[in-house]
Amino acid sequence: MTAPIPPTLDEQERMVEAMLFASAAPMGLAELGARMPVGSDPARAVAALQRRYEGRGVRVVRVNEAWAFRTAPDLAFLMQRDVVETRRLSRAAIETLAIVAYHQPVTRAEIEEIRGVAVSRGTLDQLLEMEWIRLGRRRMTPGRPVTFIVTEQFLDQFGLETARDLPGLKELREAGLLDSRPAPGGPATPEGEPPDDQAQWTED
Amino acid sequence: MTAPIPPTLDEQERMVEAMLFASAAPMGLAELGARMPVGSDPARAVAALQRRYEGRGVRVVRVNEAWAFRTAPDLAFLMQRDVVETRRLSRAAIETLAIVAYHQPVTRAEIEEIRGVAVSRGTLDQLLEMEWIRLGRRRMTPGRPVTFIVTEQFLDQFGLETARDLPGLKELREAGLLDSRPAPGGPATPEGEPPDDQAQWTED
Amino acid sequence: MRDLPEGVSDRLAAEALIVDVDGYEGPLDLLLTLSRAQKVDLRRISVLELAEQYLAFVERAKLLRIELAADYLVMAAWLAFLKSRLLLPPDPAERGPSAEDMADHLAWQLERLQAMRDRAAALMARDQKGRDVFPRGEPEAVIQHRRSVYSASLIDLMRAYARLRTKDEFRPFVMDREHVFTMEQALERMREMLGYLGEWGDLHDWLPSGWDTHPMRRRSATASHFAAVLEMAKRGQIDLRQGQTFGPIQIRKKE
Repeated sequence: MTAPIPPTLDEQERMVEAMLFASAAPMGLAELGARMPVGSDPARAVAALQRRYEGRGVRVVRVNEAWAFRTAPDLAFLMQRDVVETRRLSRAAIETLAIVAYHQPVTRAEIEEIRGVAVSRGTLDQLLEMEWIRLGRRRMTPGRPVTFIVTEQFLDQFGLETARDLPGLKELREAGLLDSRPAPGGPATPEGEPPDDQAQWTED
Repeated sequence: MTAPIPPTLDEQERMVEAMLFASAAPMGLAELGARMPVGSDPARAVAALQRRYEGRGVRVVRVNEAWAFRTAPDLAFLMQRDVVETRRLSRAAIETLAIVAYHQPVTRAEIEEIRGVAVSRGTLDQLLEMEWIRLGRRRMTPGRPVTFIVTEQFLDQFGLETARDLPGLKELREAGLLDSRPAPGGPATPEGEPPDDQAQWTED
Repeated sequence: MRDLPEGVSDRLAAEALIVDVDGYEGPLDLLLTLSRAQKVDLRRISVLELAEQYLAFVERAKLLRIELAADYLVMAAWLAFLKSRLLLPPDPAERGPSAEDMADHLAWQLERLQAMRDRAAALMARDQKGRDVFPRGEPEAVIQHRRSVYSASLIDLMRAYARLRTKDEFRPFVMDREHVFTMEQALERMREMLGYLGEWGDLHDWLPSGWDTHPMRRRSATASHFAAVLEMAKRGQIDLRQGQTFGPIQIRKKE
C-alpha cells in the first residue's frame, strides 16, 4: 500500500473553511486534522484561510488553541436583531469575573480579600453556569481550597486569543497589583481568613 | 437632510456575507435589504458574494426564495466523524470464549453447565459477530445441537497457532492463575465492571 | 484623577454617603469612594486623611442612628488604631508592623480594587460574542459513526478459565445496589455534561461508560437518565425530541 498523496494547500484551505464554517464552536487543530486526509497540515491551512478573510464580513479568529469564524465587529449593527438578550450581570459578578481573569488561579478567599466583602454563593454559581469560569486545581495549602480559572468560552465571549492577552495585564503586574501581599496586621481579609499567597508559587 | 451615500458594492458584499453567516435560517433579498443602509442593492451584493465563493469550501446557495451558506458538496465527507471505542469484553463473554477455546467443539448446554449459569443469547451473538467463534458441526445426539468452535481470527488475536497451544489446567496452576480467589472482584473483572453472573440468576 | 465638580456636588455626595450606606459593598468600597474626595492618584493618597473621613462618616451615622454592619465598625476601630499610630512617634519597644506599612497596605488594597473595577469595565466594553460579533447562525451537524472494538488478552482468557474451574459455588446474599443508577446521580451527571450537549445527540450515547453493556445496569441507567432529562427539559435547560414512538430520544442544550 502506498501512502496517499495529501491534498494541495488550496484544497486543505477549502476543507478547513468548510469545517470552521459548519461549526458554531471553535475547533482545535487536532480536531480539524483528524477529519482531513492523511498528510494534511491544518495549521498552515488555517493560517492561509485567516489571511484570505482579512477585511471580509466574517473573520477567522483564534480562541486559545482553537479557531472559529466570527462576523466582523464593525458590522454588528446589521445583526442587532439576532442579539440574544443575556441576563444582566450584577456588579459583583462582573468584578468577580475580572478578578478571576486577572488573578487566576484564585480562591474564593482571595476574591473576597480583593473585593473586601464576602462573595455570595449565587455570584460564583452564575459565572460557573454561564461557563465563563470553572474550577481549577486545588491549592496545596491547608484546607486545600478550590481555585477558579476562566474558560475557553470566556475567551470566546470577549474575543481574547489567550488569557495572556487580557488588556492591561502587563501593566497591572508591573504595578504590583497582581501580587498577593500579606496584610501587616490589618482587617484586610473578611472573616479573618488568611490569604494563601505562597500557593501560586508552590503550584506552578 | 441630504440622502446618505450608499455603501460601496464591496461593503454591501461584506454586509451580506456577515448576515448570511450569522442567520439561523436562509434570508431573502427583502430581509437583507431591510437591514442594509438606504440605497443598497442586496441582489447585486448577493450575486457578487456568490461569485466570490465559487470553488470555495462553502458556497452561497439559493434555498427557495432565500440565500444561505452551505458546505460544498464534495466536502460532505468532512462532516462525518468516525468514533472508535475500545471496550473490554464483559466477564460473561470472556468466560464463554474461554470455554469454547478449551472445550471446542462445545454446545450451548455444555457452556452453561461449565459456567453454572445460563448463557445469554447476546453473549454468543457478540462473539459470533466479532468472528472469534463460529458454528461447528452439529452433535450427533438427540436434538442435534449446534456446537461452537474458535476461529482463525481468534487464534490471530491471541497469538496462538492452534487452540491446543492453550495452557492446560496444570500449567495454569503452576503459573499461579488457579490460586486467584474466585468471584466478586476477581482479577479478571475489568475496572468498574461488575461481575455479571449474579445478574443472570435473576434475569434468566 | 476623576474630575468631580467642586463645592455643592461634593457636599451633596458627602450627605449621600450618610443616607445611602446600603449602596456600598462593604467598608473597602466606602473607603474607595471617600478616597476620591482627595483628588489625587491612589498611590499618593493620605491614609491619615482617609481614616479621619471614615471615622467622621461613622460618627455621623451614629448621630443619625443608622445601624452600621459589624464590618464597618471593625474597620472603624482598626482605622482609629491606625490613626493614633500614625500620629504618635513610633515606640521602639513595640513589635509588629509599622503604621506606615499598614497604611501602605491599605492604599495598595484600594488601588488594587480600583484597578479591578477599571479592568472589569474595560472587559465588558469589549466586542462581545452575541452582541458585537456573531458565530455561525446555522451550524451544520457532524454525523458521528460509532464503532466499538472489543479487546481482551490471552491472560484475561486464561484467568477467566482458571476462575471457572475453581469456582466457589457459594455466594452470600447481598443486595445488588451496585446495579442501580439513581435519578439523583443521573441528574448530577447530566448537569455536568450540559456544556457538551451542543448538537442533537441520542440520549443513549450519553449513558455512562460501564453502564451500557450489562442489561440490568443499562436499564437502570437508561431509566434514571430519561427521568433526569425530563426534569432538565422542565427546567428549560435542554430540548428533547423523539422522531417516532419508540424512536431514539434526542437531547440538546437549550440556546
